[in-house]
Amino acid sequence: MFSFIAVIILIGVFFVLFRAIKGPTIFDRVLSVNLIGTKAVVVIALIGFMHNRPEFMDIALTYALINFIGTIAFLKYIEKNRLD
Amino acid sequence: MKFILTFIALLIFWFMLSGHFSVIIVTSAVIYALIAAYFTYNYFLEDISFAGIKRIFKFIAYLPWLFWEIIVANLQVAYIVLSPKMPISPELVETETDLKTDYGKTALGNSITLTPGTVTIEIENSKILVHAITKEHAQDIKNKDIEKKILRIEA
Amino acid sequence: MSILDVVTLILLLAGSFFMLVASIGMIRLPDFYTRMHAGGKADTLGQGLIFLGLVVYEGFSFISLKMLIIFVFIFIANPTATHAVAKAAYKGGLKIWSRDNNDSG
Amino acid sequence: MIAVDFLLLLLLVIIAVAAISAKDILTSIMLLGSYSLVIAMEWVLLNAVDVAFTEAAVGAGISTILMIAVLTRVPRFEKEPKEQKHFFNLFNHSELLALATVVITGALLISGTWDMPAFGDPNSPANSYLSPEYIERSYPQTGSHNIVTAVLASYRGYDTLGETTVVFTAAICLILLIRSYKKNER
Repeated sequence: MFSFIAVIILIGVFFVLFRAIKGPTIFDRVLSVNLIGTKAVVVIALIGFMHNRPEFMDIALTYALINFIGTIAFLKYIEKNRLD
Repeated sequence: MKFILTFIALLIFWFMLSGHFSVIIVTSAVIYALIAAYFTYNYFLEDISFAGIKRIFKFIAYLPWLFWEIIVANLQVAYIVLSPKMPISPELVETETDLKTDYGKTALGNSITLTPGTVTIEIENSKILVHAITKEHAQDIKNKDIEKKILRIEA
Repeated sequence: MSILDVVTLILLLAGSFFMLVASIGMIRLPDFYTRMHAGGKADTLGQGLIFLGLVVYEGFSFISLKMLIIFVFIFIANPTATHAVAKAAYKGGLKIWSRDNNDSG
Repeated sequence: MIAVDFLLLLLLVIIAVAAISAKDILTSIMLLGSYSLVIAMEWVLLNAVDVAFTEAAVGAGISTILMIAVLTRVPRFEKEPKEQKHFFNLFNHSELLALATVVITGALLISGTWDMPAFGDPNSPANSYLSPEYIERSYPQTGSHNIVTAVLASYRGYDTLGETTVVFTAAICLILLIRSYKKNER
Protein backbone atom coordinates (compact mmCIF):
# COMPACT_ATOMS: atom_id res chain seq x y z
CA MET A 1 0.00 0.00 0.00
CA PHE A 2 2.67 2.53 1.03
CA SER A 3 5.04 1.64 -1.80
CA PHE A 4 2.20 2.06 -4.31
CA ILE A 5 1.53 5.59 -3.04
CA ALA A 6 5.30 6.31 -3.07
CA VAL A 7 5.51 5.21 -6.72
CA ILE A 8 2.65 7.55 -7.66
CA ILE A 9 4.39 10.46 -5.97
CA LEU A 10 7.73 9.62 -7.61
CA ILE A 11 6.07 9.66 -11.03
CA GLY A 12 4.89 13.14 -10.09
CA VAL A 13 8.49 14.06 -9.28
CA PHE A 14 9.43 13.21 -12.88
CA PHE A 15 6.89 15.71 -14.19
CA VAL A 16 8.10 18.41 -11.83
CA LEU A 17 11.71 17.66 -12.74
CA PHE A 18 10.85 18.20 -16.40
CA ARG A 19 9.67 21.69 -15.50
CA ALA A 20 12.79 22.28 -13.38
CA ILE A 21 15.06 21.41 -16.31
CA LYS A 22 13.07 23.13 -19.06
CA GLY A 23 11.45 25.98 -17.09
CA PRO A 24 11.63 29.18 -19.11
CA THR A 25 12.23 31.42 -16.08
CA ILE A 26 14.34 30.92 -12.97
CA PHE A 27 11.20 31.23 -10.80
CA ASP A 28 9.70 28.13 -12.41
CA ARG A 29 12.81 26.30 -11.35
CA VAL A 30 12.66 27.55 -7.77
CA LEU A 31 9.02 26.49 -7.53
CA SER A 32 9.82 23.07 -9.01
CA VAL A 33 12.71 22.46 -6.61
CA ASN A 34 10.46 23.45 -3.72
CA LEU A 35 7.87 20.94 -4.90
CA ILE A 36 10.49 18.20 -5.26
CA GLY A 37 11.51 18.89 -1.68
CA THR A 38 7.96 18.66 -0.35
CA LYS A 39 7.43 15.42 -2.24
CA ALA A 40 10.67 14.07 -0.77
CA VAL A 41 9.33 14.75 2.73
CA VAL A 42 6.23 12.68 1.98
CA VAL A 43 8.20 9.84 0.35
CA ILE A 44 10.58 9.62 3.33
CA ALA A 45 7.62 9.39 5.70
CA LEU A 46 6.08 6.66 3.51
CA ILE A 47 9.36 4.71 3.35
CA GLY A 48 9.50 4.82 7.15
CA PHE A 49 6.11 3.11 7.26
CA MET A 50 7.16 0.65 4.52
CA HIS A 51 9.99 -0.56 6.76
CA ASN A 52 7.79 -0.46 9.87
CA ARG A 53 10.25 1.99 11.36
CA PRO A 54 8.34 5.23 11.72
CA GLU A 55 11.20 6.86 13.65
CA PHE A 56 12.19 8.15 10.21
CA MET A 57 9.76 10.97 10.88
CA ASP A 58 12.68 12.96 12.34
CA ILE A 59 14.29 13.12 8.93
CA ALA A 60 11.03 14.14 7.31
CA LEU A 61 10.70 16.97 9.83
CA THR A 62 14.29 18.13 9.21
CA TYR A 63 13.67 18.09 5.48
CA ALA A 64 10.48 20.10 5.77
CA LEU A 65 12.43 22.78 7.66
CA ILE A 66 15.51 22.75 5.42
CA ASN A 67 13.49 22.85 2.22
CA PHE A 68 11.78 26.06 3.29
CA ILE A 69 15.09 27.70 4.25
CA GLY A 70 16.66 26.65 0.94
CA THR A 71 13.83 28.18 -1.08
CA ILE A 72 14.13 31.45 0.80
CA ALA A 73 17.93 31.47 0.26
CA PHE A 74 17.51 31.00 -3.53
CA LEU A 75 15.00 33.83 -3.70
CA LYS A 76 17.18 36.12 -1.65
CA TYR A 77 20.06 35.55 -4.04
CA ILE A 78 17.87 36.14 -7.09
CA GLU A 79 16.37 39.32 -5.67
CA LYS A 80 19.43 40.94 -4.19
CA ASN A 81 22.34 39.05 -5.74
CA ARG A 82 23.75 38.50 -2.23
CA LEU A 83 22.86 36.63 0.92
CA ASP A 84 23.34 38.90 3.93
CA MET B 1 9.09 38.31 29.46
CA LYS B 2 9.56 37.72 25.75
CA PHE B 3 12.74 35.83 26.55
CA ILE B 4 11.01 33.52 29.04
CA LEU B 5 8.12 32.78 26.68
CA THR B 6 10.51 31.98 23.83
CA PHE B 7 12.51 29.74 26.16
CA ILE B 8 9.40 27.84 27.27
CA ALA B 9 8.18 27.43 23.68
CA LEU B 10 11.57 26.07 22.58
CA LEU B 11 11.71 23.70 25.57
CA ILE B 12 8.23 22.33 24.79
CA PHE B 13 9.25 21.87 21.14
CA TRP B 14 12.38 19.97 22.22
CA PHE B 15 10.41 17.54 24.38
CA MET B 16 7.81 17.05 21.63
CA LEU B 17 10.65 15.98 19.34
CA SER B 18 12.81 13.92 21.68
CA GLY B 19 10.40 12.14 24.00
CA HIS B 20 13.16 11.15 26.46
CA PHE B 21 13.35 12.49 30.00
CA SER B 22 16.68 11.29 31.44
CA VAL B 23 18.85 13.71 33.43
CA ILE B 24 21.43 14.34 30.69
CA ILE B 25 18.83 15.05 28.05
CA VAL B 26 16.79 17.40 30.23
CA THR B 27 19.93 19.33 31.20
CA SER B 28 21.10 19.71 27.63
CA ALA B 29 17.56 20.68 26.59
CA VAL B 30 17.57 23.53 29.09
CA ILE B 31 21.04 24.68 28.03
CA TYR B 32 20.32 24.61 24.29
CA ALA B 33 16.92 26.24 24.73
CA LEU B 34 18.61 29.05 26.69
CA ILE B 35 21.21 29.56 23.96
CA ALA B 36 18.65 29.48 21.15
CA ALA B 37 16.27 31.76 23.03
CA TYR B 38 19.06 34.27 23.61
CA PHE B 39 19.70 34.51 19.87
CA THR B 40 16.13 34.48 18.63
CA TYR B 41 13.81 36.13 21.13
CA ASN B 42 13.76 39.36 19.18
CA TYR B 43 12.50 37.74 15.99
CA PHE B 44 9.89 35.58 17.64
CA LEU B 45 6.70 36.77 19.36
CA GLU B 46 6.08 40.31 18.19
CA ASP B 47 3.42 41.42 20.64
CA ILE B 48 2.34 39.58 23.74
CA SER B 49 -1.03 40.46 25.17
CA PHE B 50 -3.32 38.16 27.05
CA ALA B 51 -6.20 39.19 24.84
CA GLY B 52 -4.35 36.95 22.38
CA ILE B 53 -5.81 33.82 23.97
CA LYS B 54 -9.31 34.86 22.93
CA ARG B 55 -8.02 35.42 19.39
CA ILE B 56 -6.56 31.93 19.29
CA PHE B 57 -9.98 30.41 20.03
CA LYS B 58 -11.59 32.58 17.38
CA PHE B 59 -8.90 31.51 14.96
CA ILE B 60 -9.53 27.83 15.71
CA ALA B 61 -13.23 28.42 15.04
CA TYR B 62 -12.22 29.90 11.67
CA LEU B 63 -10.21 26.82 10.63
CA PRO B 64 -13.05 24.43 9.59
CA TRP B 65 -14.39 26.94 7.09
CA LEU B 66 -10.85 27.44 5.75
CA PHE B 67 -10.32 23.69 5.41
CA TRP B 68 -13.56 23.31 3.48
CA GLU B 69 -12.50 26.14 1.15
CA ILE B 70 -9.12 24.43 0.63
CA ILE B 71 -10.82 21.23 -0.48
CA VAL B 72 -13.07 23.16 -2.89
CA ALA B 73 -10.01 24.99 -4.22
CA ASN B 74 -8.19 21.75 -4.88
CA LEU B 75 -11.07 20.11 -6.67
CA GLN B 76 -11.20 23.20 -8.85
CA VAL B 77 -7.47 23.09 -9.58
CA ALA B 78 -7.83 19.41 -10.46
CA TYR B 79 -10.71 20.26 -12.81
CA ILE B 80 -8.72 23.02 -14.51
CA VAL B 81 -5.58 20.93 -14.88
CA LEU B 82 -7.27 17.79 -16.12
CA SER B 83 -9.79 19.35 -18.50
CA PRO B 84 -8.40 19.42 -22.05
CA LYS B 85 -9.39 23.02 -22.87
CA MET B 86 -8.03 24.72 -19.72
CA PRO B 87 -10.79 27.19 -18.81
CA ILE B 88 -8.60 29.98 -17.48
CA SER B 89 -8.44 33.74 -17.92
CA PRO B 90 -5.84 35.05 -15.46
CA GLU B 91 -6.04 38.53 -14.07
CA LEU B 92 -4.24 40.69 -11.50
CA VAL B 93 -6.40 42.33 -8.82
CA GLU B 94 -5.37 45.03 -6.37
CA THR B 95 -7.33 45.76 -3.20
CA GLU B 96 -6.95 47.49 0.12
CA THR B 97 -7.11 45.84 3.52
CA ASP B 98 -8.11 47.24 6.91
CA LEU B 99 -6.10 44.68 8.90
CA LYS B 100 -3.59 46.19 11.31
CA THR B 101 -1.37 43.48 12.78
CA ASP B 102 1.27 41.48 10.96
CA TYR B 103 -0.31 38.22 12.12
CA GLY B 104 -3.60 39.27 10.57
CA LYS B 105 -1.94 40.12 7.27
CA THR B 106 -0.04 36.83 7.25
CA ALA B 107 -3.24 34.90 7.94
CA LEU B 108 -5.03 36.81 5.18
CA GLY B 109 -2.26 36.21 2.67
CA ASN B 110 -2.01 32.51 3.38
CA SER B 111 -5.80 32.12 3.37
CA ILE B 112 -6.07 33.83 -0.01
CA THR B 113 -3.40 31.54 -1.38
CA LEU B 114 -5.16 28.43 -0.11
CA THR B 115 -8.73 29.35 -1.13
CA PRO B 116 -10.14 28.83 -4.62
CA GLY B 117 -8.61 30.45 -7.66
CA THR B 118 -6.45 33.11 -6.05
CA VAL B 119 -2.80 33.46 -5.01
CA THR B 120 -1.35 36.37 -3.04
CA ILE B 121 1.53 38.03 -4.82
CA GLU B 122 2.33 40.97 -2.61
CA ILE B 123 1.22 42.59 0.63
CA GLU B 124 2.70 46.04 1.08
CA ASN B 125 1.37 48.08 4.04
CA SER B 126 -2.35 47.98 3.26
CA LYS B 127 -2.27 47.06 -0.43
CA ILE B 128 -2.77 43.47 -1.56
CA LEU B 129 -1.95 42.24 -5.04
CA VAL B 130 -3.70 39.01 -6.00
CA HIS B 131 -3.43 36.77 -9.04
CA ALA B 132 -6.84 35.30 -9.88
CA ILE B 133 -7.13 32.41 -12.29
CA THR B 134 -10.57 33.39 -13.67
CA LYS B 135 -12.64 36.57 -13.81
CA GLU B 136 -15.19 35.28 -11.26
CA HIS B 137 -12.50 34.75 -8.66
CA ALA B 138 -11.22 38.26 -9.21
CA GLN B 139 -14.74 39.43 -8.34
CA ASP B 140 -14.72 37.28 -5.17
CA ILE B 141 -11.57 39.00 -3.95
CA LYS B 142 -13.15 42.41 -4.45
CA ASN B 143 -16.06 41.27 -2.24
CA LYS B 144 -13.57 40.72 0.64
CA ASP B 145 -15.27 37.71 2.25
CA ILE B 146 -12.09 36.35 3.79
CA GLU B 147 -10.99 39.71 5.05
CA LYS B 148 -14.27 40.24 6.93
CA LYS B 149 -13.81 36.91 8.69
CA ILE B 150 -10.24 37.71 9.73
CA LEU B 151 -11.23 41.24 10.82
CA ARG B 152 -13.72 39.64 13.19
CA ILE B 153 -10.87 37.58 14.70
CA GLU B 154 -8.61 40.56 15.05
CA ALA B 155 -11.22 42.75 16.72
CA MET C 1 -9.29 -4.53 6.85
CA SER C 2 -10.61 -2.57 9.76
CA ILE C 3 -12.42 0.72 9.33
CA LEU C 4 -9.25 2.67 10.20
CA ASP C 5 -7.37 0.97 7.36
CA VAL C 6 -10.09 1.98 4.93
CA VAL C 7 -9.94 5.59 6.14
CA THR C 8 -6.14 5.55 5.80
CA LEU C 9 -6.34 4.17 2.29
CA ILE C 10 -8.89 6.77 1.20
CA LEU C 11 -6.83 9.63 2.66
CA LEU C 12 -3.60 8.36 1.10
CA LEU C 13 -5.19 7.88 -2.33
CA ALA C 14 -6.80 11.33 -2.23
CA GLY C 15 -3.50 12.87 -1.17
CA SER C 16 -1.49 11.18 -3.89
CA PHE C 17 -4.16 12.17 -6.43
CA PHE C 18 -3.79 15.82 -5.50
CA MET C 19 0.01 15.63 -5.57
CA LEU C 20 -0.14 14.06 -9.03
CA VAL C 21 -2.52 16.84 -10.12
CA ALA C 22 0.02 19.39 -8.86
CA SER C 23 2.74 17.71 -10.91
CA ILE C 24 0.65 17.52 -14.07
CA GLY C 25 -0.36 21.13 -13.55
CA MET C 26 3.29 22.12 -13.44
CA ILE C 27 3.64 20.76 -16.97
CA ARG C 28 0.33 21.74 -18.53
CA LEU C 29 -0.39 25.24 -17.24
CA PRO C 30 0.83 28.02 -19.51
CA ASP C 31 2.83 30.41 -17.32
CA PHE C 32 4.54 30.81 -13.97
CA TYR C 33 1.66 32.45 -12.10
CA THR C 34 -0.85 29.79 -13.10
CA ARG C 35 1.63 27.03 -12.23
CA MET C 36 1.80 28.62 -8.83
CA HIS C 37 -1.88 27.77 -8.32
CA ALA C 38 -1.10 24.10 -8.86
CA GLY C 39 2.05 24.15 -6.74
CA GLY C 40 0.64 26.22 -3.92
CA LYS C 41 -2.75 24.63 -3.43
CA ALA C 42 -2.83 21.07 -4.71
CA ASP C 43 0.55 20.14 -3.27
CA THR C 44 -0.25 21.58 0.16
CA LEU C 45 -3.52 19.69 0.49
CA GLY C 46 -1.99 16.52 -0.99
CA GLN C 47 0.79 16.48 1.57
CA GLY C 48 -1.64 17.33 4.35
CA LEU C 49 -3.96 14.47 3.45
CA ILE C 50 -1.11 11.96 3.24
CA PHE C 51 0.21 12.92 6.67
CA LEU C 52 -3.33 12.82 8.05
CA GLY C 53 -3.69 9.31 6.63
CA LEU C 54 -0.43 8.23 8.25
CA VAL C 55 -1.60 9.71 11.59
CA VAL C 56 -4.81 7.67 11.36
CA TYR C 57 -2.78 4.54 10.57
CA GLU C 58 -0.33 5.07 13.42
CA GLY C 59 -2.91 5.91 16.10
CA PHE C 60 -2.02 8.02 19.10
CA SER C 61 1.72 8.02 19.76
CA PHE C 62 4.80 10.19 19.74
CA ILE C 63 5.29 9.61 16.02
CA SER C 64 1.84 10.92 15.21
CA LEU C 65 2.53 13.98 17.33
CA LYS C 66 5.56 14.65 15.15
CA MET C 67 3.51 14.11 12.03
CA LEU C 68 0.96 16.62 13.31
CA ILE C 69 3.80 19.12 13.74
CA ILE C 70 4.82 18.51 10.13
CA PHE C 71 1.16 18.86 9.11
CA VAL C 72 0.82 22.27 10.76
CA PHE C 73 4.21 23.38 9.45
CA ILE C 74 3.26 22.45 5.88
CA PHE C 75 0.11 24.56 6.02
CA ILE C 76 2.09 27.56 7.24
CA ALA C 77 5.28 27.17 5.21
CA ASN C 78 4.00 26.09 1.82
CA PRO C 79 1.76 29.09 1.08
CA THR C 80 4.48 31.36 2.48
CA ALA C 81 7.09 29.88 0.15
CA THR C 82 4.70 30.18 -2.80
CA HIS C 83 4.01 33.78 -1.89
CA ALA C 84 7.75 34.49 -1.62
CA VAL C 85 8.42 33.05 -5.08
CA ALA C 86 5.49 34.99 -6.52
CA LYS C 87 6.66 38.24 -5.00
CA ALA C 88 10.18 37.73 -6.35
CA ALA C 89 8.79 36.98 -9.81
CA TYR C 90 6.55 40.05 -9.74
CA LYS C 91 9.42 42.28 -8.67
CA GLY C 92 11.54 40.67 -11.37
CA GLY C 93 9.03 41.98 -13.92
CA LEU C 94 7.44 38.75 -15.11
CA LYS C 95 4.25 39.46 -17.07
CA ILE C 96 1.09 37.42 -16.58
CA TRP C 97 -0.21 35.14 -19.31
CA SER C 98 -3.57 35.72 -20.97
CA ARG C 99 -5.35 34.29 -24.00
CA ASP C 100 -4.56 37.35 -26.11
CA ASN C 101 -0.77 37.47 -25.86
CA ASN C 102 0.31 33.90 -25.28
CA ASP C 103 3.97 34.42 -26.07
CA SER C 104 5.47 33.75 -22.66
CA GLY C 105 4.55 30.04 -22.47
CA MET D 1 9.68 -1.57 -3.21
CA ILE D 2 11.83 -2.47 -6.22
CA ALA D 3 9.81 -0.02 -8.29
CA VAL D 4 10.59 2.77 -5.80
CA ASP D 5 14.27 1.84 -5.96
CA PHE D 6 14.29 1.87 -9.75
CA LEU D 7 12.48 5.20 -10.01
CA LEU D 8 14.85 6.82 -7.52
CA LEU D 9 17.94 5.66 -9.43
CA LEU D 10 16.46 6.86 -12.73
CA LEU D 11 15.72 10.24 -11.15
CA LEU D 12 19.31 10.45 -9.89
CA VAL D 13 20.75 9.88 -13.37
CA ILE D 14 18.43 12.43 -15.00
CA ILE D 15 19.14 15.10 -12.37
CA ALA D 16 22.91 14.52 -12.58
CA VAL D 17 22.98 14.88 -16.38
CA ALA D 18 20.76 17.97 -16.25
CA ALA D 19 22.91 19.57 -13.54
CA ILE D 20 26.06 19.08 -15.63
CA SER D 21 24.56 20.38 -18.85
CA ALA D 22 22.85 23.49 -17.42
CA LYS D 23 24.37 26.77 -18.60
CA ASP D 24 23.05 28.76 -15.66
CA ILE D 25 25.06 27.88 -12.55
CA LEU D 26 22.16 28.78 -10.26
CA THR D 27 20.10 26.11 -12.02
CA SER D 28 22.92 23.63 -11.47
CA ILE D 29 22.94 24.43 -7.76
CA MET D 30 19.18 23.97 -7.52
CA LEU D 31 19.37 20.65 -9.33
CA LEU D 32 22.18 19.53 -7.02
CA GLY D 33 19.94 20.42 -4.08
CA SER D 34 17.22 18.16 -5.43
CA TYR D 35 19.88 15.54 -6.20
CA SER D 36 20.78 15.35 -2.55
CA LEU D 37 17.09 15.16 -1.64
CA VAL D 38 16.64 12.19 -3.95
CA ILE D 39 19.79 10.42 -2.81
CA ALA D 40 18.66 10.87 0.79
CA MET D 41 15.43 9.07 -0.10
CA GLU D 42 17.62 6.25 -1.39
CA TRP D 43 19.61 6.18 1.89
CA VAL D 44 16.38 5.97 3.84
CA LEU D 45 15.25 3.15 1.60
CA LEU D 46 18.50 1.30 2.38
CA ASN D 47 17.88 1.80 6.13
CA ALA D 48 20.89 4.12 6.50
CA VAL D 49 19.12 6.72 8.61
CA ASP D 50 22.28 8.39 9.93
CA VAL D 51 23.61 9.01 6.45
CA ALA D 52 20.26 10.37 5.33
CA PHE D 53 20.22 12.73 8.27
CA THR D 54 23.70 14.03 7.42
CA GLU D 55 22.67 14.37 3.79
CA ALA D 56 19.63 16.40 4.87
CA ALA D 57 21.62 18.81 6.99
CA VAL D 58 24.79 19.09 4.91
CA GLY D 59 23.90 18.14 1.33
CA ALA D 60 20.57 19.90 0.95
CA GLY D 61 20.93 22.66 3.52
CA ILE D 62 24.39 23.97 4.23
CA SER D 63 26.22 23.16 1.01
CA THR D 64 23.44 24.72 -1.10
CA ILE D 65 23.65 27.94 0.88
CA LEU D 66 27.48 27.88 0.75
CA MET D 67 27.40 27.42 -3.02
CA ILE D 68 25.03 30.38 -3.35
CA ALA D 69 27.39 32.37 -1.14
CA VAL D 70 30.21 31.53 -3.56
CA LEU D 71 27.97 32.45 -6.49
CA THR D 72 27.58 35.99 -5.13
CA ARG D 73 31.29 36.47 -5.92
CA VAL D 74 31.58 34.75 -9.32
CA PRO D 75 29.66 35.24 -12.59
CA ARG D 76 26.37 33.39 -12.75
CA PHE D 77 26.32 32.26 -16.38
CA GLU D 78 28.72 29.91 -18.10
CA LYS D 79 30.76 31.39 -20.98
CA GLU D 80 29.75 30.35 -24.47
CA PRO D 81 32.40 28.20 -26.15
CA LYS D 82 34.48 30.15 -28.68
CA GLU D 83 33.65 28.25 -31.84
CA GLN D 84 30.51 26.22 -32.28
CA LYS D 85 31.43 22.57 -32.60
CA HIS D 86 30.44 20.79 -35.78
CA PHE D 87 28.80 17.43 -35.33
CA PHE D 88 31.65 15.49 -36.96
CA ASN D 89 34.09 17.39 -34.80
CA LEU D 90 32.14 16.49 -31.68
CA PHE D 91 34.46 13.70 -30.61
CA ASN D 92 38.05 14.79 -30.98
CA HIS D 93 40.86 12.66 -29.62
CA SER D 94 41.00 13.84 -26.02
CA GLU D 95 37.28 13.35 -25.53
CA LEU D 96 37.47 9.84 -26.97
CA LEU D 97 40.27 9.07 -24.52
CA ALA D 98 38.19 10.38 -21.62
CA LEU D 99 35.19 8.34 -22.76
CA ALA D 100 37.33 5.19 -22.99
CA THR D 101 38.71 5.78 -19.47
CA VAL D 102 35.26 6.23 -18.01
CA VAL D 103 33.87 3.13 -19.74
CA ILE D 104 36.79 0.93 -18.67
CA THR D 105 36.65 2.14 -15.06
CA GLY D 106 32.91 1.58 -14.95
CA ALA D 107 33.27 -1.93 -16.37
CA LEU D 108 35.96 -2.77 -13.79
CA LEU D 109 33.78 -1.49 -10.95
CA ILE D 110 30.74 -3.43 -12.17
CA SER D 111 32.78 -6.63 -12.60
CA GLY D 112 33.95 -6.16 -9.02
CA THR D 113 30.37 -6.38 -7.77
CA TRP D 114 29.80 -9.87 -9.25
CA ASP D 115 31.60 -11.59 -6.40
CA MET D 116 29.72 -9.66 -3.72
CA PRO D 117 27.07 -11.52 -1.72
CA ALA D 118 23.47 -10.68 -2.60
CA PHE D 119 21.96 -7.61 -0.91
CA GLY D 120 20.62 -8.56 2.52
CA ASP D 121 21.90 -12.16 2.31
CA PRO D 122 21.86 -13.56 5.90
CA ASN D 123 24.75 -15.96 5.15
CA SER D 124 27.16 -13.35 3.83
CA PRO D 125 30.38 -12.95 5.86
CA ALA D 126 29.40 -9.53 7.14
CA ASN D 127 26.08 -10.74 8.44
CA SER D 128 27.18 -14.16 9.70
CA TYR D 129 29.94 -13.26 12.14
CA LEU D 130 30.90 -9.58 11.98
CA SER D 131 27.57 -7.97 12.85
CA PRO D 132 26.75 -10.29 15.82
CA GLU D 133 30.24 -9.56 17.16
CA TYR D 134 29.63 -5.81 17.12
CA ILE D 135 26.12 -6.20 18.50
CA GLU D 136 27.37 -8.29 21.42
CA ARG D 137 30.56 -6.49 22.33
CA SER D 138 30.17 -2.83 21.39
CA TYR D 139 28.31 -1.85 24.55
CA PRO D 140 30.62 -3.57 27.09
CA GLN D 141 33.74 -2.46 25.20
CA THR D 142 32.90 1.15 24.38
CA GLY D 143 29.91 2.08 26.55
CA SER D 144 27.88 3.43 23.63
CA HIS D 145 24.31 2.28 23.04
CA ASN D 146 24.49 3.23 19.37
CA ILE D 147 26.52 0.65 17.45
CA VAL D 148 27.23 2.95 14.52
CA THR D 149 28.64 5.55 16.91
CA ALA D 150 30.74 2.88 18.61
CA VAL D 151 32.23 1.76 15.29
CA LEU D 152 32.88 5.30 14.06
CA ALA D 153 34.22 6.89 17.22
CA SER D 154 35.93 3.99 18.94
CA TYR D 155 36.90 1.08 16.69
CA ARG D 156 37.70 3.42 13.81
CA GLY D 157 38.71 6.33 16.01
CA TYR D 158 41.88 7.38 14.18
CA ASP D 159 40.10 7.27 10.84
CA THR D 160 37.37 9.52 12.19
CA LEU D 161 39.96 11.83 13.72
CA GLY D 162 41.51 12.29 10.28
CA GLU D 163 38.12 12.92 8.73
CA THR D 164 37.18 15.52 11.29
CA THR D 165 40.54 17.25 10.77
CA VAL D 166 39.78 17.53 7.05
CA VAL D 167 36.27 18.83 7.70
CA PHE D 168 37.55 21.29 10.30
CA THR D 169 40.21 22.63 7.91
CA ALA D 170 37.60 23.04 5.20
CA ALA D 171 35.32 24.90 7.59
CA ILE D 172 38.11 27.29 8.59
CA CYS D 173 38.97 27.93 4.92
CA LEU D 174 35.32 28.68 4.16
CA ILE D 175 35.04 31.10 7.07
CA LEU D 176 38.20 32.88 5.89
CA LEU D 177 36.89 33.09 2.33
CA ILE D 178 33.38 34.23 3.06
CA ARG D 179 33.72 36.62 5.98
CA SER D 180 35.84 39.20 4.16
CA TYR D 181 33.01 40.59 2.04
CA LYS D 182 31.36 42.32 4.96
CA LYS D 183 34.28 44.64 5.59
CA ASN D 184 36.12 45.27 2.35
CA GLU D 185 33.79 45.15 -0.62
CA ARG D 186 30.29 46.53 -1.04
